[in-house]
Amino acid sequence: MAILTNIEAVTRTLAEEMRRDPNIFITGEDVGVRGGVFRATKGLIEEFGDKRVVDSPLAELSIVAIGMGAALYGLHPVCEIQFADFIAPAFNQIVNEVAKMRYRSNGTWTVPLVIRAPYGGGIGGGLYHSQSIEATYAHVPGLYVVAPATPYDVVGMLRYAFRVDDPVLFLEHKKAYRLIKGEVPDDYYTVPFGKAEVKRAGTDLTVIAYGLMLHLTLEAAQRVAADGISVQVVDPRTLNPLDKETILESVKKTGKALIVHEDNLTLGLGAEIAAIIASDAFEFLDAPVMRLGAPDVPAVPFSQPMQDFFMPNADKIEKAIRKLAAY
Amino acid sequence: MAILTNIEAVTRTLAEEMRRDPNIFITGEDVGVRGGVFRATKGLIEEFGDKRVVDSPLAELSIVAIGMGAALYGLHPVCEIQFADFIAPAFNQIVNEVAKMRYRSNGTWTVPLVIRAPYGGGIGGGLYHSQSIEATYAHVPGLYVVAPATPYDVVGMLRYAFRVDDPVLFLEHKKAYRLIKGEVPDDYYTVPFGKAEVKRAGTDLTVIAYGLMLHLTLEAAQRVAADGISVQVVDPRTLNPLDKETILESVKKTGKALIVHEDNLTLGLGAEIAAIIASDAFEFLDAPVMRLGAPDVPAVPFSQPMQDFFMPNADKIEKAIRKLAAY
Amino acid sequence: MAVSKVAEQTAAKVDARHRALDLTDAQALEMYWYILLSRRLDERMWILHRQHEVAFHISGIGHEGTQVGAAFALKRGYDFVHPYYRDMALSLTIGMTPRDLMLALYGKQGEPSSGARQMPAHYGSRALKIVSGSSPVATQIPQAAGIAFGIRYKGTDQVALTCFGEGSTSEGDFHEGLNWAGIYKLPVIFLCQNNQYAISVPTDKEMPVKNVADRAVAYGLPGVIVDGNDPLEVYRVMREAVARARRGEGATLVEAKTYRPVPHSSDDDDRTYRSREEVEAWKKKDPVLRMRQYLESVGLMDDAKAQEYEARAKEAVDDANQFGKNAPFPPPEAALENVWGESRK
Amino acid sequence: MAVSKVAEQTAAKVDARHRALDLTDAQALEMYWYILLSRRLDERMWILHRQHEVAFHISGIGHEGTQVGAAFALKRGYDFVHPYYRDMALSLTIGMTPRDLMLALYGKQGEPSSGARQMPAHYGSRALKIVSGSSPVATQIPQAAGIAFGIRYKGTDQVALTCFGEGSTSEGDFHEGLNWAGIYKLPVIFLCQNNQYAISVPTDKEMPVKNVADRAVAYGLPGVIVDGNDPLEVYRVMREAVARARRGEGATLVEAKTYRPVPHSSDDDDRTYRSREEVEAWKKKDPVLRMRQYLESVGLMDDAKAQEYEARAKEAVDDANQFGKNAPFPPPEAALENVWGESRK
Ligand SMILES: Cc1ncc(C[n+]2csc(CCOP(=O)(O)OP(=O)(O)O)c2C)c(N)n1
Ligand SMILES: Cc1ncc(C[n+]2csc(CCOP(=O)(O)OP(=O)(O)O)c2C)c(N)n1
Ligand SMILES: [Mg+2]
Ligand SMILES: [Mg+2]
Repeated sequence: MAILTNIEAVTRTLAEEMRRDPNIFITGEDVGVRGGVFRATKGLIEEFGDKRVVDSPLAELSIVAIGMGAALYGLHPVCEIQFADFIAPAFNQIVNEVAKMRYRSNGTWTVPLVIRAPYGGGIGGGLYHSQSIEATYAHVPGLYVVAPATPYDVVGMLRYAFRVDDPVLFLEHKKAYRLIKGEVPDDYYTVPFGKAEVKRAGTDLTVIAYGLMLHLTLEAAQRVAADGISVQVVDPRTLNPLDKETILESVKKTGKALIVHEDNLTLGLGAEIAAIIASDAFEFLDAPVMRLGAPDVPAVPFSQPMQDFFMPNADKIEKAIRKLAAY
Repeated sequence: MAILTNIEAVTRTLAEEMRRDPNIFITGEDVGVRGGVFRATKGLIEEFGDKRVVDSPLAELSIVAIGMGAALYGLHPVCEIQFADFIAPAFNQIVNEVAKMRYRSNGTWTVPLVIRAPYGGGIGGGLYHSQSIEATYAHVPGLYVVAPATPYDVVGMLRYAFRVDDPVLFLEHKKAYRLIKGEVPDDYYTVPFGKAEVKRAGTDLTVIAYGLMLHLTLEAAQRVAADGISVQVVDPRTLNPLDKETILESVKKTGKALIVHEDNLTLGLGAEIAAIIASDAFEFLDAPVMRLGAPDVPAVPFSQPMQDFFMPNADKIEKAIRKLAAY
Repeated sequence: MAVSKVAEQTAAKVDARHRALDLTDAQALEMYWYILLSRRLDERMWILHRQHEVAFHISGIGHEGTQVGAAFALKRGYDFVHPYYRDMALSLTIGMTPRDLMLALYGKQGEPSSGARQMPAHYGSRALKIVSGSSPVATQIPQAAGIAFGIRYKGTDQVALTCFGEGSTSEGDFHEGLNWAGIYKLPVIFLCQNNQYAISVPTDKEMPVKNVADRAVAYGLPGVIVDGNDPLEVYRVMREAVARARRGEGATLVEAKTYRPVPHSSDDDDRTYRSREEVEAWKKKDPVLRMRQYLESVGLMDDAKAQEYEARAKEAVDDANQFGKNAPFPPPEAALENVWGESRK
Repeated sequence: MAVSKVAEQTAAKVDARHRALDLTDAQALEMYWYILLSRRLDERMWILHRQHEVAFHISGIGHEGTQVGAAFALKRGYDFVHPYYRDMALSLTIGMTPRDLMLALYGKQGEPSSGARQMPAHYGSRALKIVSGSSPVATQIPQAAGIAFGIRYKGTDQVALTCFGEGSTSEGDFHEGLNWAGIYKLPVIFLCQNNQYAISVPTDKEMPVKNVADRAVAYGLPGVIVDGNDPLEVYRVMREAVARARRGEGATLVEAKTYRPVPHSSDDDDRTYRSREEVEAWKKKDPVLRMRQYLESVGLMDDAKAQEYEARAKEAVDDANQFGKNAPFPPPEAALENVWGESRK
C-alpha cells in the first residue's frame, strides 16, 4: 500500500502501462525533457526514450489527430493537452472524428486513445487556465469522459482507459494534483468506467460531486454531520456515460438531491443529472433538485476575490446542504 | 403582410439590414455568385457587390476569426457556416475568443457578430450534414444562441441580432427552410432575445420545443386536442440565455412538462430546461419532467430507416404527450 | 484481325511509357479498366439521381486518372489509404466493389464502409486499409500523418496516402498535418486533387499562390505538380513519392492538376459559377479518353477491345445497381449499434 | 563635461543609423527609454514573484528590442496592435503605463486590460487600440487579419500588427490567418518573435524549416528575417512592412530572431531543457546592452545619462509597484459584470 498524490498516481500508472504495452506512447507539449508543465510525465522520457515520449509541436488539433491516426494504425496513444482550456482547437478532431469513428465505420475502425487534460480552477489561472470542460464533451456519445478524484480512482481508471478500445477524455483536476493524497493498494485493480461510487454513506440527502468538488463536498458533509444532517455523497467518476442507477438509487433513498460542480451552471453536468433525477426518481423526491455551480460567466476570473466568488467551496456547499436539508 | 418561407425570411432580412447599415458584410463558403449552398444569400452579391458579400476560403476557424477581427474594428459581420456540423473547427475561436471578449476586456472590446448556421436532421444528410449543435454553444455565457422556427421569428430575431453588441449564433433549421411558411407583417418589428413565446395555449401539460420540433409538436398537440388533451406549447426561441420565467409560468400552470429536441438526449438543451423546472417549479409538478430527444448515438445516420428511428417526429411526440397526460 | 493488329503494334512499341515505368501491359490495361469502371459507375449514379431513385450523389468524374495512377503506386491492402469523397476510382482500385458503392448510394444493409450510416462516397474498409472518412474536409490530413507516425513507430515499410481537394488546404488541419510530417519525416503522401474549385469558389479566392505544391516548402517537403488527367504521369510521380517514403526519407506533397466537369454534387448547379466553354475545354482532356488514346497508341487497345471493356463495365454496373436496389434496408434499431465497444479486459 | 562630449560626438556622427532611418535623436533615446523601462519593470516583477508578493509572472525579457523597434514603426493609437503575453515593451511603448501593468500583476481594481480578470501580461486598451488578448496561442493571428479586413473595408490607411512566438506558428490559426492576408492583400504585419523555444521545445521539434519566414512564400507574402535584438534593424524592417501595408500592397511576415534568457514563466525551470552556456551566450546580445552601446557609439549616451535613465526607470517602477500593491482588489461581485451588453436599440 502506497500513499500517492493524484499526480503521482498519474505518472506511476503511465509508466506501469508503458512497461506493459509497447504500443503505448505519449505526445503533447513539453512532455519530454520538461516532463510536462505539471510534471505528470516526469521521468518517462528517461525510462522510455524520445520515441515513446514525444514532444509535439504547439498544435492541439494535430496532437489529437496524430493520436487518432496512430490509434487507427494499432497503437494506444496518450495525448496530453497542456491545459484543458487548450483542448478547444482540437474540438473538431475529438467530436467529429475521434468520437464518431467507431459509429461511422459501423464498428470496423476504432480509436483507442487516451486524451489527458488538467482542468479546473482555484489556482489563479484566470479565464484560460482554469476551465472545466467536462459538460461539453460528456454530451458526445462514443467518447468516455472520466474525472477521477482520488489517487485510487486515478490509478484504477487510468489503467482501465488502456483496456477499452474507445477514446477516453481523462480529466485531471489540477488543483487536486498535489492537494489530494490517498492510499493505493499494491495489488492490481481497475476501476471500470460507468460506475459511480458512494464516497460517503448518508440518509438525509444526496450530493453528487466529482473532481475537486467531491473533496469539498466531503468536507461540508463532515461539518453538517455534527448537526445531525446525514449526507450521502455520490461520485459519478465517469461523466459519460453516467451511472444513472447508483445516482437514482441514492436519491430514491434520501429523497433529496444536490449536484455540485465548478463549471458554470447552465448546461453544466448538473443539468443532466438533475434531469435524470426529475424524470426517473420523481416520485421519491421530497424537495426540489438543487444545483450548485459557478455563475454563468465566461470563465474563472484571475483576481482573488472574483475567483473566490466564482468557485464553489466548502462553505457554499455547506450552505446549500443545510438549505436542502431544511426543506 | 407577406407570406414567406423561413429561408426567404433570412435572405430578405439580410438584404434589408445591409441596405440600412453599410458596416454589415457577409462572408462564408460559396456565399457569393453561388448564393450559398442553400441559397440563403441569393441575389446579395448582385445587389451589394463582392466587397460586402465575400466568398471565404474553405476554413471555418478563420471565417469566424476574420469576422471577429472585423467586428473589433467596428463592422458588423455575418459569418455563414455552410452546415452547422462544420462549425466545429471554429469552436476555439467562438468559445474562447468571440464569446469571451467582452468579459475578458471588462466590457471595453465587444464583438458584434452574427454567425449563421443551418442545422438539424431529417434531410438524408447523414452524420455530418444533420447535426444539432445548440446545446454545446448554449453552455457558453456571452454568446447568444437563437433558433427561430417561424418566418416571423426569423425576421424579428435576425433584425434583433444586428441590434445587439454581442455575438449571436443564429441557427436555421435546414429542413424548415422551405417547409415552413408564414406571415410576416410589413411593419418593422423585432423579436428581442431572451423572450420565449407560447405558440399554443393549453392547460393540461406544457411542451417546450424549438426549431423543426416546434412544428411537429404543434401538429401532435393538434392531434391530441381531439381527445381533449390541452397542450400548451412554449417555444424558447432564444436558447441562451433561456427565458426561464415563461417556461416556469407555463409549467406552474399545467403541472406537467415535456421537452422535445432532436439533439441527443444526454446534455441536450432538455437537460437544462428539465433541471430548471425540477428546481424552480418543483412544488407545482404533478408528474416527472419528461424529455424526448434523439438516442445517445454520435449523429444522425443516413439510411432512411435509421434516420427515421433517430429523429423525433409527430408520432413520437404524440405518444410522449399521451403518456404524460395519462400520468 | 483487330487482335493481331494490337499484337503487332505492341511488339513495335517497346519504348511505351508504361513499360518505362515498369508497368506490364496487363497493368496498363487494368488501369484503364478501373478508370472506365469508375466512370461508368459514377455516370449511372447520376442517372439514378436524375430518376429520383436515390437522393444524393457526389462524383469522382474527371478525377479517375489521378486516383488510379496513385492507387497503382501502392501495395494495395498493405499500405493505408485515407480518401475523400471524390475517391471512387481510388477505392475501386484498392478493392472496393461496385456493389459496395451501390449499397452506399441506396443506403442499404451490408454497406461495408459505415453500415449505411454515412452518406454515399464515404469510402472505408478495414480489410483493405481504407480508413473510413468523415465529411468535414481536411481532417484526414493530420490523421494520415498519424497513421504514418504509427508506421514509423513500428518500423514497417508501409506508407499512408491521403487525398483532398485544393480548397481543403485552407483548413488548419492541412498545415498541422504537413508540419508533423515534415518534422518527423513521416511516410505519408499528401495527394491534392486540384480541380480548380471548392464548390463555386475558384482557386484565386482560396489561396494566394498559384499552386498548392508551392506550399510544400513551408514544411521542408518536396512539392510535385503533375497532370492529374494523365494516369501514367501520376503513377510515375507517386511511385517516386512512395519509394521516398519507404526509404524513410519522409513525406511528399503531390498536386494533381485536374478538373471536375460535373457539378460539385447532385445538389449543385455549376452554371452559376463557371462558363460552359471552360467545362467543354477540360472535357477534351478527359482521363478516360486520354488513357484509351494512349493504349491505342501503344497498340494495346482498339475499338473491339474498347467495346469489350465497355460491356464488362456495363455488366458490373448493372449488377451492382440491381444488387443495391434490391438489398434490404438496415433495421431501424441498427442506429443504436457501435457507439461503444466492449471493454477488452 | 560628459554632456559636452555627447554633443560633440553627436555632431560628428551625422551618418548615425537611426538618422538614416529618419529617427530623431530624441526618438532614438525614447526607444532606449522604453526598452529600459520594460526591462526594469519586468525584473521587478520577477523579484515580486520571488518574494511571494505575487503568484505569477510571464516575462518579456530579451524581447524588448524587437517590440520597441516594432512599436516605433506604427502610428501609436491609430494603428491596431494585437499582442501576446511577451509584449510588455510593446504595450508600454504604445502607451500602457507601468501602473497599468502592476495592477495586472497584483490583480487589482482598475486594471485596464481586463478589470483584473485575466492573468497578468494579457495587454489590452481600447483607447490605445491594443486588442485584449487571450491565452490560447495564435488565435490573434487570424483576428488581426480580420481587423485588417475591416481597415481595407473602410479604406483607411491604418495597419494592424500582431505578435506571436515561433512555436505558435504550428497552430492552424497561423495558416488560416496568413492565407486570408495573402488572398485579400490585407494591411497586417505578422511579427514572429522567434526566441528558439516553445517553453521547453526547441525549434527543430516545432517545425521542419529553419526559419519561420520561410513559410511566407506559402501565402504569397514577403518573409523577412531580422535580428530581433537590434531595435533599429527591427524598426527598419517594420517601417517597410508598414509602408507596404499602407500602400495597399498587403501583409508581411517578419521574423525577429531573439532569445528569452529567463524561464518561460515563473512556473518554469529552464535548466531542464537548455544549457547555461547557451543562455549566457545570448545574454551578450541583450537588447538593453546593444541599444545603449549604439547610443554611446553615436554620442547620445554616456554613463551619466545612463544613470539618469536608470533612475527615472527605477522611479517609475517603484511608483507602479507601490500603486499596484496599495490598490484595492475588485469587489467579488465584479465577476458578474460584462457578460452581456445592453441591446443597442
Ligand atoms: C469543414 C468543412 N467545411 C465545409 C464543408 C462543405 N464542403 C464540402 S466539399 C466543399 C468544397 C471542397 O473543395 P475542395 O477541397 O477543392 O474539394 P473538391 O470538392 O473540389 O474536390 C465544401 C465547402 C465540408 N465538407 N467540411
Ligand atoms: C492553444 C495553446 N496551447 C498551449 C498553450 C500553453 N503555452 C503557453 S505559451 C506556450 C509556448 C509558446 O511558445 P512560442 O509560441 O514560441 O512563444 P514564446 O513563449 O516562446 O514567446 C505554450 C505551449 C497555450 N497558451 N495555448
Ligand atoms: Mg477543388
Ligand atoms: Mg518561442
